[in-house]
Amino acid sequence: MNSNHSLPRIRYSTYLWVLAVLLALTLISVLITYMDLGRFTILGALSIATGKSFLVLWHYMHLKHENRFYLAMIALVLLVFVAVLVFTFLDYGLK
Amino acid sequence: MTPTESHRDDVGAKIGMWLFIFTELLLFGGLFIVYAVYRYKNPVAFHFAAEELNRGMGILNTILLLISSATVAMSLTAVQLNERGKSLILISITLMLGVLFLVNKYIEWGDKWGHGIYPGSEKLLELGHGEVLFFGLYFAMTGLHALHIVIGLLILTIALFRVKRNRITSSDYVLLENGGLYWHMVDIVWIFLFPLFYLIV
Amino acid sequence: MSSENHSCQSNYLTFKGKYAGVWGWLFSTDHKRIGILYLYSILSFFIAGAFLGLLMKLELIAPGSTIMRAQTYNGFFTLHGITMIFLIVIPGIPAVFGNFFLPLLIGARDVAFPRLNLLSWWIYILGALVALSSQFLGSDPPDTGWTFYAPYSFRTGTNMLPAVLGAFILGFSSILTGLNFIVTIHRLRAPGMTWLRMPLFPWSLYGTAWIQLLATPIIGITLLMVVAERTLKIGFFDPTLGGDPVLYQHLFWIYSHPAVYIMILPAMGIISELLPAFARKPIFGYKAIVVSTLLIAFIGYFVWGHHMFTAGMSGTAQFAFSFLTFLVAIPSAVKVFNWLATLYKGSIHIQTPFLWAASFLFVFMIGGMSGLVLGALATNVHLHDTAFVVAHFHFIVFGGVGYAFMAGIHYWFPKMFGRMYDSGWANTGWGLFFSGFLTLYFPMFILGMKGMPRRYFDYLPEFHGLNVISSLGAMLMLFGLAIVLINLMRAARRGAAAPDNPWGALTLEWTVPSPPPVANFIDIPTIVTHPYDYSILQPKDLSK
Amino acid sequence: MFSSNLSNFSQGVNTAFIVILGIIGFFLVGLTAVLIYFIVKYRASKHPVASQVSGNTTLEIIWTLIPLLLVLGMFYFGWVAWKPMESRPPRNAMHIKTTARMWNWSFTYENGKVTDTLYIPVGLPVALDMEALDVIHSLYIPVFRIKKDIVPGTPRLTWFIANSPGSYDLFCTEYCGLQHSTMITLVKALPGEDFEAWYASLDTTSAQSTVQIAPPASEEGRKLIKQVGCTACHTTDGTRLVGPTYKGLFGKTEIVITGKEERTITVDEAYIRTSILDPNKDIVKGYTKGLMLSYGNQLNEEEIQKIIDYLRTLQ
Repeated sequence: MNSNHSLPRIRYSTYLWVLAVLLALTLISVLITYMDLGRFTILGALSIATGKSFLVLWHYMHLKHENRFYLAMIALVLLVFVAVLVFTFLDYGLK
Repeated sequence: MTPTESHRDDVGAKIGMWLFIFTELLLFGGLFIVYAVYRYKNPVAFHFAAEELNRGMGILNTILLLISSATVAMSLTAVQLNERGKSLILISITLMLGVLFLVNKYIEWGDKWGHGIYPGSEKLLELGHGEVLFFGLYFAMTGLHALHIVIGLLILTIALFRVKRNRITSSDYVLLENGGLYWHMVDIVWIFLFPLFYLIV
Repeated sequence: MSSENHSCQSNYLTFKGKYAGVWGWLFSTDHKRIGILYLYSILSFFIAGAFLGLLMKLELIAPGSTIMRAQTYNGFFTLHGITMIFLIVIPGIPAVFGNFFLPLLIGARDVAFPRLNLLSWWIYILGALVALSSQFLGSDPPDTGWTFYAPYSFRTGTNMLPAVLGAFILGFSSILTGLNFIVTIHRLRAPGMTWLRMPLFPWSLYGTAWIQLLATPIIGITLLMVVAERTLKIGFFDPTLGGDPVLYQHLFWIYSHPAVYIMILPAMGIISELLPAFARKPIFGYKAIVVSTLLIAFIGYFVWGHHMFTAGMSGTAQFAFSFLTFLVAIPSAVKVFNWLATLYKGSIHIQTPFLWAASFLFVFMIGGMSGLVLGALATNVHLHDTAFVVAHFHFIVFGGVGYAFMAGIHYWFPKMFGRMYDSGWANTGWGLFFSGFLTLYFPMFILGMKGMPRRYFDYLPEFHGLNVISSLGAMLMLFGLAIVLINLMRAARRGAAAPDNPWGALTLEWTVPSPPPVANFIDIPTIVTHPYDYSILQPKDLSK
Repeated sequence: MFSSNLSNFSQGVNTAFIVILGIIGFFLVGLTAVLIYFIVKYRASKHPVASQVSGNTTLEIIWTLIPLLLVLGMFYFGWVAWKPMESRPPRNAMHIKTTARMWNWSFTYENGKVTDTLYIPVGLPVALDMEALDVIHSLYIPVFRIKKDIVPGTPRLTWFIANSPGSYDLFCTEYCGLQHSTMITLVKALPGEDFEAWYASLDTTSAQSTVQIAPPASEEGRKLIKQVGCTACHTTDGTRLVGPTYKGLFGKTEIVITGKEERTITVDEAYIRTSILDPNKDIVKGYTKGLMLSYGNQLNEEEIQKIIDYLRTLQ
């Protein structure tokens, strides 16, 4: 219970590097919409968004340094959400 | 007033914040489900409706939010290093970027409004069912997101004052950490809203 | 056991804090006082809701209009549903017994966030007031049923917005309570209390809290969409604007089915505490019960579609939802078997809480098994939206949660109030309630099989006989309920002083004085044994 | 309850009922007996010392696996009996357009006949093409074991074959507002020739409706308002339902609310026509807006005239 300082100090430069990657990914996701990817457009855009949010979670929200318990919780929430979406589409997608 | 109130548990507070963030994400999750279903049912209408949105504005707002996320994360490092002045500047930049985001949003919505596109408007009803749903979701999701920006700004403003009064220090900074977590959550939601409304056309 | 600290501290009931009198209650952050606040508010709403139920049953005593108009009846079943679901059974056990006993059971001085806990109660009251204001403000009271199905909820001219907003606000209270409990269980267990040394009621609260967190936001956003739809005409679910009413049903049940587990899991937790205490032996299959609790919480999230088998879902969805519905029955069955096995070779003390717990087992079996009839596709088509569903639901939710609540209040009453109730009257009340309950709801199973739809103000003459029996049962049940409640209320004021451990139970709450001191424990105990290790008691203690 | 075999789906559903109710009945009785036996046998006065058994893994596995097999069996029976209901109707099915609205049913046959009672031939497949005009309704014929929600904006289809002649109840089972419990009608299953005779006849009223004495000139108007369902909300005898009564309506002075303004009007032809085509324009004070939808696509000008003629006679 005395673990009140669980967070290590993270260097400014780490944050700035992550920011640079995030901005680059944004640029890429804008650029690929000008290519005609057909049905992969949604997939491409969402994969990049997923990658970006992973970076935010991992570095900005410090998952890299936290107890694995946080990761387990996030995995559970993601699993629940994706499963709900899949079950909803068992109805809509297969009508 | 129980004797336990003086009890301090930063890890507990942080777990609490994460749990709250999960509920917020699922709140948006409900809207994402609705979006997914209606996009699936009206692919063409969603395609054309998305072209009506101002992509430049979307890109600008994405950049603003990403930078603000970096600055709020860096402000925590500043607090840990006891660099109070730096930390104050970084939080202020975050707040400013958040306000700019809202200003942009206001201009964007106002523009749509000016063109007669708002929930229940006659022009929208003429456009067809897919467009009604697209813009309904657009206003609902970006509106709810903007509301979360406002809440995030309030939390960070409190953090700013606490840093200033030395109530947030290198040995006690969980409030700023939690405020930052909340702000990043708002950022993540936008990371998904941006391609879904502005990019996939 | 350790009761030498009786006089060291004033107890939580008489303690004088920063505020005096009633303010000392309304602004107390003591989890015990908050539990009592919830108890009183929930009981008041429950009495009102039960009375509405009685009036509905009286209306149905004969075909045609007997004591009210159709509009009144439709308003009544809506209000009955909203009150019972959102104000009583969803918060119910966690808010009352969870708040009061979770810290005591795990050896903590309070929950993790005491002020947030108080805020939850205030939000609860605010939500309740907003929901109930729908009855008095504006036009007619809402008549949509507690499900607020689109598009009727946009069409009706009645005052349904406050009801929806109220339900939305109540969701916040539920989320904050769940959040508080999760952090409490993670951070504040007494030293030595490993996860597998934690009593089963906290385990059930833990499972429940996760559902509260992960399901409630979905109903929150859905209700907000209904509000937006009604005020701004956005078109989310309105077919004339392109929306899909069935999507509303999906979203509604994504929450409202897990909500059934929010209701029943804590009830199961209470039963798992009581049976060992009254059989004086360890719970049979502790780990199996823990695992089944978590499995129910998880699988229960993915069976919502079984409320929509006639709504026109795809065949694959029907198949999957029906299949999972049957799977979720297994952990519940495992629990029942373990409870029965707990009684095997026990030394059973047949006292009031045990009577409620044993009758819980009976009604819960009927409720759960009738759920299997509804889970099968072919039979569901016949029974969906008939009186059978209403009977099943009341057996599970009223039979399950209600009986467990009664068992819990009779079990923990001496601890909460430091006084003992009259067990003669308590047992009489139980007997009348139990017989009334069966007479009230069992005929509705048959009515449903014969094809009587639910939410019917009027019915065909062929359904008359069974409806009369059912209505008479309602009167008997409420008579029993009145005896139970009056007995308890009298005891709270004038009952004889209760000992620290009247039942000879082993969990931590019985080691502190009755009523507990403000800080719960003088010294936080260190846990070295399993919570139900009755072997540590000598035989002569057991026969006491 | 589970022996009648009145439609092509009954048998499968009945089998599912018997299997499931049989299994749960067995367990319910058995487990209750065990519960009572334990309580009596191990009560403290007879059995003062509890034996400290805390679990048994073999037993846990047994009572997980056996119920698992049983529920899979129940699932299977439920599923096989349900599958045919979802299948396409046979090609030779007679299609009947079914319209549900607050709070009545209307059935349109292939030859243009319209009724408020469902007439069907015995032994021939009947397919109902269903449509809801306002809110969700659900068509339920208990003895045929069929039920299907009708969602506005989405056409729905259900089909069945009636096995024996008779008159059966048809309910709405999805709560649809004030008069939900009166949204009931009958299914008349007629043997082949009888159905042919009825089908060819001009009679469009239902067997249910009681004959009222009305002037012959307005007789058709009277039939029309029953057929399209006006009488679900408006009475002809002065009783108040959700809508104003027709009795004495013509020529009456009413206060109506147009938009947000109140104004006083006299009920005339023009007002009645407006009320049929655009019901929410002028709402009589004290009644709820939004309950009635336009009948513009259900009634033509000639029919509206007939209704007006009929309403004139109700003084």
